[in-house]
Amino acid sequence: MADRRTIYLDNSATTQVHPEVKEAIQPYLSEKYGNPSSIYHKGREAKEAVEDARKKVAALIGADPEEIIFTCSGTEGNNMALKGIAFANKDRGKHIITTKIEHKSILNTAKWLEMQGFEVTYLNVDENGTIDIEHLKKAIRPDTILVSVMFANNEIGTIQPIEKIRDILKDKSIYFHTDAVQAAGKIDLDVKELGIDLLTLSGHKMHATKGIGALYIRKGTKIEPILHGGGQERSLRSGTENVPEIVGIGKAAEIAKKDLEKNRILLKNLEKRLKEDIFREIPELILNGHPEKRLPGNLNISFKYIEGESVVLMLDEKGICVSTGSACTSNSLKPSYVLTAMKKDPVFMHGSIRFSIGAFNTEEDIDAITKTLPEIIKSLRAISPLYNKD
Amino acid sequence: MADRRTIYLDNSATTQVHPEVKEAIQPYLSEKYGNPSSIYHKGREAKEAVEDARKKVAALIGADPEEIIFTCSGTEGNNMALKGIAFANKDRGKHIITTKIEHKSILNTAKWLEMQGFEVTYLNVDENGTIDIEHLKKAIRPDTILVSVMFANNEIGTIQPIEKIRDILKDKSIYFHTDAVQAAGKIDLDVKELGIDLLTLSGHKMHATKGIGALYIRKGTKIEPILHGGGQERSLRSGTENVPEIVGIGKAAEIAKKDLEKNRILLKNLEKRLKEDIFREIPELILNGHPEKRLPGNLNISFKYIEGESVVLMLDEKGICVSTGSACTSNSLKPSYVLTAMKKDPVFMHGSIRFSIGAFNTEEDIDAITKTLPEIIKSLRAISPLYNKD
Amino acid sequence: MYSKKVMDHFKNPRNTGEIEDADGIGEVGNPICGDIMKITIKVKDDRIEDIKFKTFGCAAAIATSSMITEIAKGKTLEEAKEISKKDVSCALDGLPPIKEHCSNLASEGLRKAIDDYMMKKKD
Amino acid sequence: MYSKKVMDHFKNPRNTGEIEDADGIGEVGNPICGDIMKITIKVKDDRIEDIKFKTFGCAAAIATSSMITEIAKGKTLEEAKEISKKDVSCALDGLPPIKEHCSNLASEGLRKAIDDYMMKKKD
Ligand SMILES: Cc1ncc(COP(=O)(O)O)c(C=O)c1O
Ligand SMILES: Cc1ncc(COP(=O)(O)O)c(C=O)c1O
Repeated sequence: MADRRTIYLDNSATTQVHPEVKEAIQPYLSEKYGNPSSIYHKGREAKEAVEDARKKVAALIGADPEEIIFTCSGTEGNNMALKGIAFANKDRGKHIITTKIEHKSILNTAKWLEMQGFEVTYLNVDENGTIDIEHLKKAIRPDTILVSVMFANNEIGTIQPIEKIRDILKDKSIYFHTDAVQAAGKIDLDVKELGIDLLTLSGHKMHATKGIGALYIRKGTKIEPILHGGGQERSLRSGTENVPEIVGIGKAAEIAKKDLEKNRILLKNLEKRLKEDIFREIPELILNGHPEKRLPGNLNISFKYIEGESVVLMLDEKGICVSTGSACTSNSLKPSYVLTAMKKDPVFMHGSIRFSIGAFNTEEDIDAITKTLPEIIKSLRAISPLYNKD
Repeated sequence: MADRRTIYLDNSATTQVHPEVKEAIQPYLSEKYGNPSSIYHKGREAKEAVEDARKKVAALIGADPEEIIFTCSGTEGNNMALKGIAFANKDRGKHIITTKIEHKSILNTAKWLEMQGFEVTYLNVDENGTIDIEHLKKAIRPDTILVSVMFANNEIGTIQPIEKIRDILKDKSIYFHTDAVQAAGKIDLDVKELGIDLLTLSGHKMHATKGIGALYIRKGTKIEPILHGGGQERSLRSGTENVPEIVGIGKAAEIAKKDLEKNRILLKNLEKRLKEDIFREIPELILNGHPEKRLPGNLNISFKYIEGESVVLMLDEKGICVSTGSACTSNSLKPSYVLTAMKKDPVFMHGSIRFSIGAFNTEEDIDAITKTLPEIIKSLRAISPLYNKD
Repeated sequence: MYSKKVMDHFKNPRNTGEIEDADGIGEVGNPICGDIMKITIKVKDDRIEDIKFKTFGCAAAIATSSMITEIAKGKTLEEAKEISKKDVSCALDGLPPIKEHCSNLASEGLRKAIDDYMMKKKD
Repeated sequence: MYSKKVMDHFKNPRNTGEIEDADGIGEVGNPICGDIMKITIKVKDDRIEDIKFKTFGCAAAIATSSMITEIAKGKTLEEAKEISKKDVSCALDGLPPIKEHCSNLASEGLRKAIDDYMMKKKD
């Protein structure tokens, strides 16, 4: 396994750490070990590094540095956005709106809040995975305190109509949160322009490390912490700061901003190549997700009559990494709840594969897939009882 | 500042990353970037690394690997222990017992739980910072679900009578949690022997990185997650695993276990040297904390008639890092709540300095303090209006 | 996650396909669950002379299908009917807990094929 | 955290000590808060001819004490009474928000010393 070249096309699951990020982290793994809360030079040095990173993350999304707090993951950011707003605003209302295709860190948090006495509406999506805007309009109630709609979906890449949501929520005292874990660094986005009150980021989806994230909280937002303690991050998020990884996400944000347009073109081109290759070489496919309004680099395809895990493992034998839907659900037997919400034919839901291209992919990677995949699909279809029936 | 040699004696605030830990982390910042939830080789490789680290952390405290979950900090571990037990067992009772001298991540979580309808008893401590065992006995009620007492205090180093607590709780269906953030890796401890149900660890206090921690949860413990999502860590703690730092804390635990006795002796010796030097060179001191039952390497001394922050900053000018109490409270004006609970004279509480020695300190470090400190104390006393009054 | 044996049977499944003039056919599973299996058998002197499978499903489903055909081949119908899901998963050096149900499918499929043969014989 | 000016006045405090035969004495603060300041002044022709301080407190408390003695020295009593906490913190290029209260102490201490002088003069 060691010397086999890996072709990694699962960048929506996690990404390679950018070499410059790795580099930036190093001093904080050795001589710059101070605790940012300490007042002596070693502490101040760490504090400055954290504040510098905060500026860079803020710049990526058009926020002010004081509006960024660092978390340990996208999951924590999503938990905090929902629970923090819910608990702090429960006097005003106990109704929350989200969608059926959010990441589990939203859905399971919403379910937990339901058990604590909150009410949650889960918005429907159409066959492309776009939320039903009319459903949103109807769902809003006087006691609605929060709308949480993901920026782009992790499985199918569909980008949601954030501007439309902004327009609907305008003049309403309802907070608007978006899980931008997949979108950030790939799509040019500005929280002020888009009327976003809270936005979740995750480092390891944008070439920083696993274990770091950020939550944008617009100034004046009424929110409670979910981690109580020493009062770090302006008392919003306690715990000694993960200085090395904070420095890392700062660097990653800086690079993402600088390379955004370059990477968008690269990803779009590779995606187009991969899509054209696959559709040319392999019959009986379904493209899942929105045909245009999709994350650059994301391609989710159902291979009819076969099951996704088999494809993933066969590709793995050739050193190619892709996934069925999201990494988190890869141990689950149920068909993707995202595709289910899109009312896809259950027979074909099981055969969906997500290719997610990243900034480190090349045309050779795409070609390797084009060379390998048709044979695999053929062999699996050959032993499929469903295929014969056609 | 760059080429000035730093003498770091604030190891209770944070520690240097062990070079072997840094080394162990490196591959996970480059080629080993897989998501442990992914089923292909890159994912399995990451998963194995996480499980290997889990074994090492478990071994440090005598737990089984399945009883360890990884967190992002000691703060998260403490939040989860308290909230997770409280919410999962509220049908049985809503009373929790802790102490007045816990870390803020316990105290502020306990306060939050009080707002959610739980009742909390805060145990008194004596003048050495040892909890009042009689108070504990009296505080236990039929609806008590959890007792949380820190293993060793971060400010004064006093080690609590864990065995006595175990004996009191024996045969009672009350969970016993201990915050061992300061003790782990410094004191030989075995959760099974000590009857501990939950135990909090933090990486950066034991020569791993900031941003990683662990919570031991005894098999069969009824606990709720506080981070909901994709179901990582056996659904107890969601969020993509911080693989590099998990590998790091695993390495650190392994080293800590191997070097425990060696380091204990080193720390005790340096502590003795520092204490003797300071008491010989400087008059009018008070040793805070228990004279014997204290964390090796911790020395908390009140310098009468002067204020701690001045001492810290004066020492900083000479490249020496120490602190007043805990790092978290260094921005607060109030005197230490730990010393307050110990009923120390308020005039002398403000002049307390914590020296905390770590495995990387040497006799030269101690000598540098002995050389520097008396002059500083003298100059500050010279301008103190309190000193003259004597 | 999967044992070497599982991976071997998944990558090189034995006895795949369909017997044209099968004596017994067993179909189990449904597309919503994501596992469908079809077993066809040829019987001679109350023994399974030939056996083939087709499976739509995950690696575990394919491997258990493959394994059960290997175990069953040459066995008497009585013996074959006794092959349990435990036998299959043991022969594969175990399955991940979440995939245990797959071995169910295989033994069920085989039993259905045998029942089908018995039914047809009666007619 | 602290400005260079604060650090300078903290490390090299001006006018420390106590004037033996002071014309006015101002003591403010209390040990529980952790800040105590004593200012002694010598007055000539309604001007502060000499001024000294002693302070128990943090770096900000020491620096503000030092700074106010510098500002006040040579000023008329009327002028000196007008020195505000703002004046002191500005002269130090600002203080961290959490330490703002320290500049309060210094101006209060000076005013008390002046009042003390006035009182004594009346007697
Ligand atoms: C859309 C989305 N939200 C949230 C998360 C969770 O982020 P993390 O892995 O940092 O916990 C993920 C990734 O798994 C994601 O794709
Ligand atoms: C006793 C104790 N508990 C908990 C913590 C919090 O740990 P962390 O800094 O990892 O959040 C600390 C350190 O600040 C501590 O000393």
